[in-house]
Amino acid sequence: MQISLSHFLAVGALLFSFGLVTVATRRNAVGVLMGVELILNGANINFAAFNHYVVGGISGQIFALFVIVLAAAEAAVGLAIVLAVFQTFKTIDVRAADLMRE
Amino acid sequence: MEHATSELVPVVVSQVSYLWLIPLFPLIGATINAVLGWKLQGLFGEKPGQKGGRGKQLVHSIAVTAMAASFAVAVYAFFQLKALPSEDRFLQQTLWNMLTAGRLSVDFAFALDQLSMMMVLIVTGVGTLIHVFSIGYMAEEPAYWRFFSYLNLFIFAMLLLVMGDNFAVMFFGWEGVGLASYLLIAFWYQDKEKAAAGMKAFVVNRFGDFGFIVGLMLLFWGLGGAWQARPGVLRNTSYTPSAELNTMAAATTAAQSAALAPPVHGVKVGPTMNFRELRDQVVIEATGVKEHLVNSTVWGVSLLTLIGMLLFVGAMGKSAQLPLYVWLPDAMAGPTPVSALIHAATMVTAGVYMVARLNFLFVLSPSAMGWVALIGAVTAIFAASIGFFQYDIKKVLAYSTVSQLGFMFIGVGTGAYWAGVYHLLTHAFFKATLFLGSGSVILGCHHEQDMRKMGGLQKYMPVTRWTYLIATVAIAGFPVANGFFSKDEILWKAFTSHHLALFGTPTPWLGPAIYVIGLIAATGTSFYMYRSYYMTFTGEYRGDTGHGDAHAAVAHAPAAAAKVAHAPAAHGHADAHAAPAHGAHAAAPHDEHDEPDAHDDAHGGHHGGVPHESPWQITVVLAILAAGSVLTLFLGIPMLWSHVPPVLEHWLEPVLLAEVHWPEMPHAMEWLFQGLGVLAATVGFVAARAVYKDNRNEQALLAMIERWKGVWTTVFNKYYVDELYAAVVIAPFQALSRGLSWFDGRILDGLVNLAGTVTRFVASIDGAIDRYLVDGAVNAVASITQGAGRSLRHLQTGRIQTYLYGALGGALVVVLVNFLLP
Amino acid sequence: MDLQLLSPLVAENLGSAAFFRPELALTFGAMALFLVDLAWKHHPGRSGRLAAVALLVLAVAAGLLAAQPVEARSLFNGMIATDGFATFFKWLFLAAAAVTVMIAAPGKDFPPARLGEFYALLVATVLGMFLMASAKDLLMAYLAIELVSMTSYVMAGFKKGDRRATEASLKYVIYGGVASGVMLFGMSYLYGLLRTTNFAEMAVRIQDLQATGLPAAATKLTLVVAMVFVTAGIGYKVASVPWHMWCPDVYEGAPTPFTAFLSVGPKAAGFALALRFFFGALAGPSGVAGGLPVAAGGVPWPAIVGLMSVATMTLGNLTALSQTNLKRLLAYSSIAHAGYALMGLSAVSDTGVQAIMIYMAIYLVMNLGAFLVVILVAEATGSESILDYKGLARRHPLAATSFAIFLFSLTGIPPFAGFMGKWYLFYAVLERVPGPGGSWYAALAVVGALNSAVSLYYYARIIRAMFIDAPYEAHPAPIKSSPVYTILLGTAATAVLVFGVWWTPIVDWSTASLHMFKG
Amino acid sequence: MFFFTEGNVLSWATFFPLAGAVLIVLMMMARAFFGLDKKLVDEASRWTALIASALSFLAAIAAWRLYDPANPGVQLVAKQVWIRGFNVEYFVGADGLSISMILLSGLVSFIATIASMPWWSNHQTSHMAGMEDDGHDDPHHPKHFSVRMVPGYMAMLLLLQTGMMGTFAALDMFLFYVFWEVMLLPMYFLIGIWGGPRKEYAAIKFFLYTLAGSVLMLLAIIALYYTSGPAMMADGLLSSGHTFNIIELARQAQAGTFAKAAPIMGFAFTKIVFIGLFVGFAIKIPMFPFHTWLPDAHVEAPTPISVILAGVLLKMGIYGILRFNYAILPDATAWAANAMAVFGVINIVYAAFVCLAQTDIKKLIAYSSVSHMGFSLLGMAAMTPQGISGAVLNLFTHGIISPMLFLIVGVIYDRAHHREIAKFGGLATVVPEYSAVMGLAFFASLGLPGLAGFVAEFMVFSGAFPVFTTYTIISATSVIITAGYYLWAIHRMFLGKLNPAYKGYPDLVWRERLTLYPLAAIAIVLGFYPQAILSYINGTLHLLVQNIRPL
Repeated sequence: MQISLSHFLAVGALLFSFGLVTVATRRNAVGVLMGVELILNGANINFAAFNHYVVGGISGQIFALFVIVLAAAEAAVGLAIVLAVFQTFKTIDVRAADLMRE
Repeated sequence: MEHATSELVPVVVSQVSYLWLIPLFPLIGATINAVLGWKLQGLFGEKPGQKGGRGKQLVHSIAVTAMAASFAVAVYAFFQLKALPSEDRFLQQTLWNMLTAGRLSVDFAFALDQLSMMMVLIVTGVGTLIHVFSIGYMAEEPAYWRFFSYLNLFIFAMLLLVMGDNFAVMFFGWEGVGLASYLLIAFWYQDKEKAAAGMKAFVVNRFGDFGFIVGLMLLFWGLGGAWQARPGVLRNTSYTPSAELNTMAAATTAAQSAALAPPVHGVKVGPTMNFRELRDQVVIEATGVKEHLVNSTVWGVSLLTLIGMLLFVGAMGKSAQLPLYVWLPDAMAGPTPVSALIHAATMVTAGVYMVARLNFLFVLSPSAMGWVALIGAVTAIFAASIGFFQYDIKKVLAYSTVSQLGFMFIGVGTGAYWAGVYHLLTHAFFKATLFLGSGSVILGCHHEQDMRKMGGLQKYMPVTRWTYLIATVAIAGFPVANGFFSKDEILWKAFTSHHLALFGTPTPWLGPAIYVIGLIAATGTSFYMYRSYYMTFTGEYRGDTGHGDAHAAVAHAPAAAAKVAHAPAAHGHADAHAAPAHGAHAAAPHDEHDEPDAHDDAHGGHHGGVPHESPWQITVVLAILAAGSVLTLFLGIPMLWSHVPPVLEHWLEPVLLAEVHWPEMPHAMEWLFQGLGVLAATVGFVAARAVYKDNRNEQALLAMIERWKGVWTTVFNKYYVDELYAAVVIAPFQALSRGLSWFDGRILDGLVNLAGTVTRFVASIDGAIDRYLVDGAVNAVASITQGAGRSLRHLQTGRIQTYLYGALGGALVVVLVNFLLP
Repeated sequence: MDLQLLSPLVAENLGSAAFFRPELALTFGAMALFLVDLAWKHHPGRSGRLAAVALLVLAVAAGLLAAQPVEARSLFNGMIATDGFATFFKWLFLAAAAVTVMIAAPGKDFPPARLGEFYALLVATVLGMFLMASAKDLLMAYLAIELVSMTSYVMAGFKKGDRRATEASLKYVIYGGVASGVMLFGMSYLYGLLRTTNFAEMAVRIQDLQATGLPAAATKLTLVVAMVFVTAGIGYKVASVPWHMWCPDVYEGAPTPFTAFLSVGPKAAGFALALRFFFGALAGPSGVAGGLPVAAGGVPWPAIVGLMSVATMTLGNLTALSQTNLKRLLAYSSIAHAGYALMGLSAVSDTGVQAIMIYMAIYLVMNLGAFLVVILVAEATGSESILDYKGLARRHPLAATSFAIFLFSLTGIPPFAGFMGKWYLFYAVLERVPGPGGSWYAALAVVGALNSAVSLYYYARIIRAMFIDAPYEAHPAPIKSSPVYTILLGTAATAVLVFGVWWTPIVDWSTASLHMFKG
Repeated sequence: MFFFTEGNVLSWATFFPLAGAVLIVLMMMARAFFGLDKKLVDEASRWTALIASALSFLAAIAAWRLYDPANPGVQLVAKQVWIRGFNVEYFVGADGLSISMILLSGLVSFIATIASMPWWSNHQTSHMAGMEDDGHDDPHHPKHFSVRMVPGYMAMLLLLQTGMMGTFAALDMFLFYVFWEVMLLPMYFLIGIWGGPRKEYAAIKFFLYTLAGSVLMLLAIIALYYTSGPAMMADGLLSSGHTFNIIELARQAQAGTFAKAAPIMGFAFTKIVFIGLFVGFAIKIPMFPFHTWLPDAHVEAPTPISVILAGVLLKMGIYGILRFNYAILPDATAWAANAMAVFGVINIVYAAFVCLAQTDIKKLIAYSSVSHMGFSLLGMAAMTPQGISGAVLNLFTHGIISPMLFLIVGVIYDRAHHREIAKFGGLATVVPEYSAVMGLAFFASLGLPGLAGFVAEFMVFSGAFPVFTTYTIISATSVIITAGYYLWAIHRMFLGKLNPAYKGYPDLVWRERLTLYPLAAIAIVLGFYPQAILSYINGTLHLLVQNIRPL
């Protein structure tokens, strides 16, 4: 079976969807952040695949590289915040953070 | 049905510069007394209620001087007018341009022709006399200054009415007299009933004014613009402003406005408010205006008929014709001089004056004339019948006035303009005499108005008695005083007129029918006037003791009347006319400066004594007016007697130029009808004498009343017209106003508030959606997603995830919308 | 070093640095702030000194910005552009940052110990916003957004141990992460479909696509989804419906000076980027599709933006009606204002661009002013509830008066500057009425107008509380405020009044800055 | 006249009050910084307000005298470029329409300022009104508005005056709108802070209602702007593309610029714009069914503010319609004329009936204003010379009479602290002078000839009759109803036996005389000589309606 663009795109889309579902359903803040990572990586796969099959050159790859770097940074910030949440709420259940309502 | 001559020419105008003085003097008097009167009255340290003090002298001197000055100028004007050739008697003075907008240009201007001259003389002459009368009559009144100020104000307004050169100035006076009348009727405003009578007078008159205004507008429109080009159909629904309304008619100054109206045969043609201009363009046939007016129709009705009838609605209000007469009897709440001056001699004749002034218009519409005459006739007999059974002497006179006004309208309605106007003049004299006589009686009887408690006054008040009798003879129509001549002329003309119409088609029987009605009314007039004379002046005085029987006679009369009978005489004030008001009245202090103690002291001497003759100011005036009631007969000696036209007819002829076509009648027939007139008066007189003279047939009367109880009650209660008005007009008005007010406050404003509430409600829903609905949806979604791996026990998600659902859902919606949009 | 010897790409980069000086200044400034923060660790006048340094950094950046040549050019191989448009926004960012620096120093929200850190992050955020305003490539746009976002996450949670602040930052980071992830995903599709990440080239490719006729519905779907995903990333920055939900919570939880900054800075940056993206990449040939206004590649995005605008302002205003917390109320109000500004985007015209620029400038002044009063009152009473504003007119007349001025200005009533901002927006929309899709624009304008009226209701509630209602306590103590606040407040209020009747400077400035580098 | 010239007089009239307001604000600041005595600042701000208002009135009189009635065009022009980038000019001037309103505005403002003072009173009335400034604020016996937060009140009052004067003087659409909105704010505060028990509700209702109208108006103004062509600006350069110049817009309208504009939502451009403007103005008139803010605003507002509201602010609706709709959208005006007339009739008759059922005298008068403004609608819809001149004259006369009415209500409210008609009775006995003035005002309002109200009514009727016969006849019934409700109110309040609760009530004091008698004198003079005003307004209005061609 020839692996084509479509397969990569499907994987990317799946990752994206899993990421969304994770973000939306996990109660654990760390899990939620991992969902975000999934989303980003879904996009990364798309970039790489498009670069390879459609565009040529390295622009997509470079884009993906930047995203990876930023994802790391974001994870760091995110985890720091989760830490703060834990210190404050003594839990990392995102449900706990519902102090402010309409 | 034609004008007297077809070669009429425009009126020649003599400009004079003093006409404004005539109304000015009363205005000055009114202003001085209004502003300073109170101070003047107390100037010599006098108490307000004190009788005839020097302060009061000052007040009435100002008022009477103003009147006398005005009268003097009027007399001067009369002589100047008389010196002119009879066709050119027209004095005019323009003071300033009041308003100009397009073709509507109104000057504040006065004019005197023969008709208005006559009116001015009556108003100032009779007015002066009544001012003098008031000095005696109102002597005890604390608010003396206010009375004279109002009285002068009335004269000012009345003079505007009769001297106005155009409809606008006339209408100023028209409403001004209404105001003065309101103020004077409600003069003793602390009595709510009297105040209400004033209000009633004003509001009922406003009904008339409504008709008057609409009629005026119709006339203005009918003359309007390029009328040749326009069919006589009003546009009223679709908007099509036409060129002549918009462009040509855009004038800013009086000169520009005048330039818009092209002179045709030397006459200004076009819409005008000016009587003279109106008269010129209508009567001079070459202008074509008359033709246009006659041929115009509005809503399928002849334009002129509509104009005539609407203007007559105005006259109905002011001159108390059916169905708008209801205010006049109530107006007797005012002091008696007011009743005499305003509600008998002058103001109420304004409608007659107006119709006479517009004779050239009315004559063009037989239907309008027919209605005027018919309503006049019906009013005459209707009011006369009510007058039969009234016990309040002023009420009798009030209904008599309504009835006599009806006669005047028969005159001006049938086209006998001069006769109508003549009756106006004669009525001014005899009715003023009667009213002032009744005032004198009331004063003499210590403010008693119920005739059942009078009687035998001929002993105590000889001057009053004789003048009253003379006036009664005059009004009854015996050919020794003026009333006969005017009334007879009216009835004769009514009988011989065949030109009247009701619904556009000639109705020859109408004239004779009116004649019959008028004759019966005349009989009735004679009856109730003699009745009042006999009840008042003959027999024994019943003021203190003799009223028990009479009271028994009317045991079934309204309770209020009975109450009056039980509570005789102990009232603080002058005219306590309205029976139900009596009780309240007794306790009410009458003016803001009133000090009850001083007041009672001042009256102490009067109460409970025998009747007495009135002071000289009153008797002299009565004598003069009574003399006038006789002497003015010479103005109207019929041609039949003297073979020359009556003086007044001759004098008025250039003004009342609209002559109808009277058929030639044999002299014998005229004599016969004069005889019938005298017979009618005699019948009334004999009947009244038989029943009421010396109160001698009381038992027979009572029996008769008992027998015709239903009819009697109906008539005694004035046919329940007031109650009818309350039910048919006032109640629906009030209900409607309450309903609309409710609608405004609850529905309309409610809608506004509802909009606000809904907005806030949506806002809260909006919050609730975020709080519950999205949460709920999320919970549902979560339960499905989580159901796969996790237990259903942990349904709740965190808030942040709610937001994400919202965001993603929103994005989905946006995507979908992309495709939904074409 | 001779530039000729290097590869052209490197040479271009090095040459570009000459036009990148303000950004460089901010970069080094941020680092310097970290350093001085450490150096003055225990200095008693720490706050003032740090603020001075931060202001100095901003001033240097401003000076360099002013010194920058005016002509537009593309830098770093088409990654960013310097042009009048970007410069205009950069000035706004610097102003917003400067005000934030000044109001943060005396406040209680930032303990002196952590102030340096805050300033450093703030300067870094400004850098990110600079890049957002200049980005002309998807990559740069993404990087810039992330830079702004990540520093913002930290600053939102700056109050350690404060439950609300922590909650705010958690929500912010999750929401922001997802939003940027979604945007990135959309970008990847755009990249695949159009084979470029450069805005200008994307526009050309879309036109090519259109010229050849869009091959399949799938292409259009891809384009639409990609466009919407990118819009989500931008929409989250400007807080437009349906990506607004983080906004009230974060505004409420974050330290108020930062909230003030957040409500104007990143929002303006978001609009700058939105304009770059939609105008640079998506503004296809003018046309009308089925009665709808202009669309690129078959995507009726002006209409979509218009609908977003309607939804945003309506929801913002309606929800604001029921708020009692002033910060939250202002958050919803700022959502509504994003809605108004979106009208300008929807108009797809130079007038619309200019209207947004002007609006952002004015909105910056009045909204910062409004937050200033909130800070002032919160400092004194410790509360942000509307109840504590009762009788403010007697307790601090200047604050009450200037708050009234800001609120009226936010409503858009002359003679306050907000009116003229709205005027330009409405004008931009109504200008399109005679053209294709005019009815849509007319309806949009009417909705916008009615929303203005509705917004008055909740603004007036505050005014009523301040002027008409009696204070809670029988003898309310007058509120004392730091002179910094007083001066800033007076300046902002004066500016709102002056710009309300004399806005030629702003208009001229925006007209001169209207040029957007598209090459 | 004095130092006023044709070029500056309108600007002076507009900005004198603003200068006064700024001065008062400076005083307030000075008080805050230097701790000046409260009473001193209060008195100083009162004097400032009085003088500023008087100067503005003087300037308005000067403008009136400088205006040449023979020339129906725009005079007393001052023109400066304001915002070049948007072609906005500071362009003020007066034609016949505005000069009358400027005069009225100056007069009524000045009267209202006098009425805002606690001076020229006597001890008894001051005490009854709660005007004595003893430093205490007893919630059970609230102080008179004239001694509460005085500088703020005076500053707001002056600001309002600037707004009004500017609205009438502005000939630049944008400037007009700015002044129009400037009036809103002080009005909101004046009702909201110094008003009666339900002041918050009334103030916000007024504000929201009028703002809703004015945003629609704003849209219409913008639409007119972008459709317009270029015009020469004051600096001698051609405007870039469009113009706000009202005169120029009217000229372009004659050239067909707007008639040719592309339709909006399938409707003709001119019609849509007409409706937008009209609704904005109709709310101000106030026209049925947009009138419900008025009774509330009037009832809660302090007396001088009611005076201004009724005397000047209500006139702006009609003024705006004439200035914009008539001059710039003649075709749509012709199209809408019938509807305007219908609404006019509804206003007249409906409000008159509602008056009949009122129990609060101030509410009665407020509704009577609604009724009277209907005459203007009817008259101007007819577009005949009499109709339109009558409509504008009605603005002026109502601007004289309704302030009197509200002042009169204020007098009794200051003494009795309620306005329930039924609770009074027989007042004529105890306050004769007051009763006399009241009678004059009531009769003037019900259209008694010889007083100002009649002439306008009469002209409107005669002008509208040929065009809208049925409507005119229906509206003429109002002469009956009007008389009914006024006389009935007099009857219940003033006649009959004195209610003992009011024994010893003081009659008018000099402050009240100062405000009432000038108005009464004008009402009488205008009743007999309306041409004094008509000669100014006729020419302009007739030019205006000439432009309106039937569809």
